[in-house]
Amino acid sequence: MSRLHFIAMRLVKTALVVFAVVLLSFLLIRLAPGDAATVMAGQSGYADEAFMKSLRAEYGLDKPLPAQLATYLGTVARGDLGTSYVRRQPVLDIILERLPNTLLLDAFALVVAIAGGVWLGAAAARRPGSAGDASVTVLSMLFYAVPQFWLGMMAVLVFSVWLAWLPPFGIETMGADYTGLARAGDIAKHMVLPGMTLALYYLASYARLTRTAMIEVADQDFVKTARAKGIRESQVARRHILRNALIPLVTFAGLQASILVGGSVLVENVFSWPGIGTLAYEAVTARDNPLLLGIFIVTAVLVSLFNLVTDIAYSIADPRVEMGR
Amino acid sequence: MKKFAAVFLGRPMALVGLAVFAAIVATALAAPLLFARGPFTIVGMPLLPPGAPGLLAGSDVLGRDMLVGLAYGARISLLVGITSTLGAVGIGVLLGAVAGYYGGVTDDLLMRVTEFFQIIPSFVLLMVLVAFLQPSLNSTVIGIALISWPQVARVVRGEFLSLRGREFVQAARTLGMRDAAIIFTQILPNALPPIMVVSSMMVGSAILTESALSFLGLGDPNLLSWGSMIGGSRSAMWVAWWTTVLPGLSIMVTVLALNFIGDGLNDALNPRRGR
Amino acid sequence: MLVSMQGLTVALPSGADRSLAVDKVSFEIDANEIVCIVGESGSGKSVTAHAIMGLLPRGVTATGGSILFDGVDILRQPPEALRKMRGCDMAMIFQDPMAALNPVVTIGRQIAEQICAHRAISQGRALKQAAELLGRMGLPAALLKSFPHQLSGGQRQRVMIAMALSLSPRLLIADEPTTALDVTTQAQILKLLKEIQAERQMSVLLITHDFGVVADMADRVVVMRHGAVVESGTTNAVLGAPSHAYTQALIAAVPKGEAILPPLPSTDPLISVTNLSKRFRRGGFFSHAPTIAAVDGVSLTLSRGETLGIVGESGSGKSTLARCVIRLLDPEEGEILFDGADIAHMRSGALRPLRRRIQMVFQDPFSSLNPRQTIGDILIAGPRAYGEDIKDARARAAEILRMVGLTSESLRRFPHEFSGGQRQRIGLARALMLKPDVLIADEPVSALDVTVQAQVLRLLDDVRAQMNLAMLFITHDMRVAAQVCHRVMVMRHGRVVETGPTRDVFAVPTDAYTRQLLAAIPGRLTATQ
Amino acid sequence: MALDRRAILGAAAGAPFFAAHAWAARDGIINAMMTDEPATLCYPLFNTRLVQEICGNINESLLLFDWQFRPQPNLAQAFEMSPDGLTYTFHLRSDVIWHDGAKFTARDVVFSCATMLPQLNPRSRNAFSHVASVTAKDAYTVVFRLKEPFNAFLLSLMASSAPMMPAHIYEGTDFRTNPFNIKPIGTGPFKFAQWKRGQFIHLTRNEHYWRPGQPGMDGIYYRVCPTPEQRMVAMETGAVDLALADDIDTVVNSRLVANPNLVARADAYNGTGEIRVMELNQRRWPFGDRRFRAAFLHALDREFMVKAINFGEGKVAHGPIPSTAPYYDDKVLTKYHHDPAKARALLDEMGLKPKLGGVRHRFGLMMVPDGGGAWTRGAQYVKQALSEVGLAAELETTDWPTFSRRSGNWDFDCDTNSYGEYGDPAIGTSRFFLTSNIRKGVPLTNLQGYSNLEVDRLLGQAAVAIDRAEAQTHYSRLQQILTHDAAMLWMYERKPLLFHNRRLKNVVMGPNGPADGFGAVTRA
Repeated sequence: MSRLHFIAMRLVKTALVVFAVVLLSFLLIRLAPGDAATVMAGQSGYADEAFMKSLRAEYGLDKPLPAQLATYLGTVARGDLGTSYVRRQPVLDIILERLPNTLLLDAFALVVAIAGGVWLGAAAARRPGSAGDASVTVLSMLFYAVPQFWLGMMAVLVFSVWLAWLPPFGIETMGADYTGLARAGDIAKHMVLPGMTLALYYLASYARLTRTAMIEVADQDFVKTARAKGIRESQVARRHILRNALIPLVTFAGLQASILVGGSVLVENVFSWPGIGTLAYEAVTARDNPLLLGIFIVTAVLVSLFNLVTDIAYSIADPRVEMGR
Repeated sequence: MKKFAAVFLGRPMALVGLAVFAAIVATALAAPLLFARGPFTIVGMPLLPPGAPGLLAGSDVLGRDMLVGLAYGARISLLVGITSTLGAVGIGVLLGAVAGYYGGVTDDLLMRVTEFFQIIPSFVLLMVLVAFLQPSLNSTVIGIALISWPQVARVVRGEFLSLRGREFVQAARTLGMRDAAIIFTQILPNALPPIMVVSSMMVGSAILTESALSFLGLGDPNLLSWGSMIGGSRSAMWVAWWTTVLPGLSIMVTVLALNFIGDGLNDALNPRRGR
Repeated sequence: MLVSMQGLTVALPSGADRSLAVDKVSFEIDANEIVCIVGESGSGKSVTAHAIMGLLPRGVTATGGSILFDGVDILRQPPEALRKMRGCDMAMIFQDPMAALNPVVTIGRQIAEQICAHRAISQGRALKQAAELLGRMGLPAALLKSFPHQLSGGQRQRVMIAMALSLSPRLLIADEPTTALDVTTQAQILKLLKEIQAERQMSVLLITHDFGVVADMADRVVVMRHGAVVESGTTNAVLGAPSHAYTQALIAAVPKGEAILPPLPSTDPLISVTNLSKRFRRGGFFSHAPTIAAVDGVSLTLSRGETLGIVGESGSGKSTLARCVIRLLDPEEGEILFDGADIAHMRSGALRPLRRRIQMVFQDPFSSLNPRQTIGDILIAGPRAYGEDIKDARARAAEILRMVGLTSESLRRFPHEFSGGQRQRIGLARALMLKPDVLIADEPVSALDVTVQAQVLRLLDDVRAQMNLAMLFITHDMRVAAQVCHRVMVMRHGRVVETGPTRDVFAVPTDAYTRQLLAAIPGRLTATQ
Repeated sequence: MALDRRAILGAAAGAPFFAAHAWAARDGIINAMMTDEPATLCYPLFNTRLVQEICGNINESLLLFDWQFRPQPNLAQAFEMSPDGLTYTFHLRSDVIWHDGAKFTARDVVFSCATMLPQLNPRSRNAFSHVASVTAKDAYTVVFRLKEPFNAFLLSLMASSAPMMPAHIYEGTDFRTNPFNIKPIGTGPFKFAQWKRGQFIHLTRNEHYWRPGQPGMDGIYYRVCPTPEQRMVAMETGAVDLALADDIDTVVNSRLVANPNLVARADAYNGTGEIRVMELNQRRWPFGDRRFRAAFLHALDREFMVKAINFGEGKVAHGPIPSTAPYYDDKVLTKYHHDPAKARALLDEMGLKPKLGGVRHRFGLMMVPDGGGAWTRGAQYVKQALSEVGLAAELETTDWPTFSRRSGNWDFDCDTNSYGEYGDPAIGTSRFFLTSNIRKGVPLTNLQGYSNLEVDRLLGQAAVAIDRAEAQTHYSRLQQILTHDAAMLWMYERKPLLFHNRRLKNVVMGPNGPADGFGAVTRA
């Protein structure tokens, strides 16, 4: 099956998943108690029936459910995710405005997690049962057991409150209006705490996975063959053991994407990082259905595309997969 | 079975985990005996530091005894962790078994559904579920169970797929055993080890998820759990560190203990390494 | 003397079933000769070979003795010096070609890697040398770019040999190189090894459990048991006149490959199968990959008291045919008449009463018994499924256990407490619990050691005679078939190529493929001389 | 003490109340914060506290009010009231121009008070429902003719209820979607400059502002700062000069009060006169029974709530009218002090004996969603205090839409809430006790279903009483009945702290605080 055919198949699958996401969240949120009209009524402090009725009409909330779904699907197809009830702005604009911040944070976390995790895992696997190996295992189990949001709060407590080394909140120093390199430096400084908090959780899982994968591969026959061929031990470790251990890592990276988005809701909330994580939380508490639905769709599409990338990477890493299903 | 005990007890970390977990469950159950007053009783001024008179762990933002709060908080966290895992394992085993054993359409269908749950950010879905069902203990448990059963289903399906081909299963069919008997007496007992490992890890992650929900204010308002204690202390943290540090440590220790047990189970029950 | 091993002792990690893997083993390997180490599984033959290469697994250490290679003691060599010798002065090939090559790297680069590790030459020239080596092995140079999973078992073993010979080592160690291969492929690989040894005047240490291979290949032979050398000497001396009792027993247990049982007078068949076909579809639910016919229009008859052997290489469809007869699989076309009723397409309800009269013994002793059940529960599973009284079933179980040579005390024990041979006996007992008319044995002995194999085969034959069973015996080993079957049927690619009384087929094979199979039986030439 | 309104105003008119100080440094920016972004900046349409504080600098009202709630000149430099209290004539300043250069005339006042305000803002609609007609006698004179006397009429012209909107911008357009809603035009000291979504709203100084010497500053930034901790850090690090009500969680008040370069003002919101209350759905048994409500109050230690739960912010409320607002009469109030024994006695008297588990009655307590802040802590304290007298309150977390929907449709047992008195009971308090204001489906009305004919009569008479003394007698009788009847569970008067940078002067100039704008602010 040629690679293009494989990608086409995967894109169809992504579309199916996104459609399922839209359908599920649409049904779920439409059936939820309370709707947009009550949102705005509640917020403006003063409201009466006339005001509420006009709002419902304006946002088409009085039409029957299937009609609402049909109109909604039509608009989504055109890329219009509706307007946010609370912010009175197109949902897509709000999300796209905040998405880069989340992508920046998640990318940083993923890179640190994969690099750190593989390096730690490989080091632990080289001397199984040694002190180094045991400490990596316990350390990774530790980070696996720590609630992410609490880890974030501890980071704020230590590095911002007590040591005051790093800014605890936001993406930039407020009102400083730096530009160019200064601004990049400022953002980087702000990204350290949330980024590391998000990364440590996944670093732990990558370290564990790399360690177990490498120990398992080290027992395989072809590693014995390599040694029988008189290959230097370091080359055996890199070219034979690590090369094969990477395969499960690639699929694991794919699975991590959706968990990463979930994780960033918590970390962004603790650090007031203006990403779609905080947006999702605000949308849920303010019952802003279109915004929440929009975030679902955008994250689902992103994660699906990321999975497509990892699938292709997997097929490159493991020639045994003839780009089959 | 005795070989399993030998290997499991042989692993120091698993033993420590079991001891710590048992201690936590014991304190949670014995809380009414240990402490005269309930977790909500106001005992003094808020935000008194640990070691203040009569307050080993200090007082929280409402002037309640933190130590009593931590003991009663354990109840909710453990209750949610265990019940939601049981729910998830129940659904997961059922669907995984059917898909793994019969294969074909049911298998493909289940794989599509589990893949869907992998794609969608599960925590965001959980937030909506809990908000939709109005935050309460039930909605938390149902929500967590709904987003974690696919993980179990995938493991069970994998086990059933491999065990279905084993010769003792084919022998059972030639001996005339009905499908149900084969599933429950032949395959399921052999699929139990990985299920137990996944379940023990899942109790830990369920506790973490519950604490995250309570932290975001989506937990049950009438109950005191470690997560809600941390959630309530987001501002207080700046003037009273113990209101955040102590509940967080309790969660970490409990989940760590569970992970150690899971690791021990994995080694003891995993034929390859255990033998 | 190229290799001289003196009093080698290798300790096993604590917790293994015995303390020493190899106990004071001594033997020599001269230049330009093939030495064979033969012994059953667990005899320490493989550990000895690995010790020479310095490839002992983690936790297994050489604690005594010495291995002189060209005067240099391998055990005392620093790791770096030993590494330089491996692959250059001495090389090794392994048993399972499927797992011995790195799945994610092309064949060419894996061979070139070894050359570049020892010689300072460019990757390009190394690849050219690799192409020549493959040519010598009868493999096209195009294979350089393909991956291991795209090659057959035989091709991969040839690649391993090419790789081992890339720096013309003086010693080649082959650890059961052909055990995992088909009979015909095995014959070709052994022939290739013999030619190369003669051509390069090199020394070969061949590890095997099959005396036929020893007979065909070895100049000298060493017999090992429980980590110690029992006997050694030239092949003719050891095979012709074995001095040690263990060797004698071993040689006697090897099936000679001559038909023993006379054909039975033909009676009306209990089972008659007419042009049965079974197709499998590769790929998943959506893919429209072509279906392959595992069994294509096969017919056979089987009467009471008779053993019909179905022989063929892996992929010939013999096992699928057996599973169709016992309705573990549902055939697409064909008729299976059993006691007058066609059970080919019968619904499971009607099939149940007939199904209990056909039972099966499986191949892998470690997978055919449920590890979590006691032997008692395993045996009464059949009667319980048909609602018979449990107490009677338990009594009968004890009785049948004695019949297959086990004590009734084992009813309470678990499968992991029994050896491979004992487990096959339990499997047979389980099949006999339902008092079947037909017994299907699917490769019942191929996973067992030679001595145990002989006992189980004799048991099967006694049971067949005693209970007047009709038996369908599936095997890939012609020698085993000759020992047990009245008639044999040779299958290839899902079709029957020849069928007839065992004696006639072995003496005057009419089909070319049968002749090729018979010729490939190791040790057959010497046996009939 | 019959004060002649005209006399008061006359004296004030001469010497402008806000004396023009010499402002040394004209440069400098005020940095304030926004908890989250308002949907729109159209003052009357989206009347949250945040919009009041931002638009307080942009849109001005006819009158301002001093600490004793006496009217002061603003866009109207003078006004007369007819002896029968039915006609008010306002004389507008002639030198006022809109930010876009158009002249401010009577036409704008008539358009605002007759059309735009009543249509968009429910509180304005309530006030202007007493107005028969609004006519412009000439370009700078406006006459209001009332249907019957309404002594709270002047107070209802406060900025938060009656900001003057530009007729030339809004007349004939759909107020809700008018493009100027997100770039408002006003006459105030600051004008709208830029709104960068998710970041800040920037107001710059109005060069042509009519009040001499104002504004003292060059501009104001309202920066988005979503979480309480982030706002606290912003204040402490000096990145922000101003923290308004509800910006800071009371937990950390002690930290900011102790901060040397910050000033804490507790009187900046006397104008709104907010009271935190708990409402009982009196249609459902036993909430209709006065003794239950009294027992409820007796069970709570409201001093502890203020001191411990609110960390000292606020004062126990004993009646419907805040102690700082006019017409408050302490001596007539029936006060309910913390007395659990009396609470149990009252419940026994009602027949609510403790059943299994010591529980006398079980009911739901719907909480205002505030993400675990002061509201939630208050409710948790109440639940605990009530449990000690055998009342089991089940806390219910909600989000804003659910809270509005359920409270509007009376689908609750008990809820936490708060209302602003806005200087006059007729504006802020009456709506919660008038039988006529029991309207299903509408939040912030007489949700409890409290109906007392004498109270209705008193509220009606007080509103139309011309003479303050006459209104006082009615309101005193009102407070006596309502407190005796425990008509509502008044918790405490909120005195939210306003923190600002010590170097900023004249931040709080009156009871309305920030809602009157920061025209007078200067940086020392």
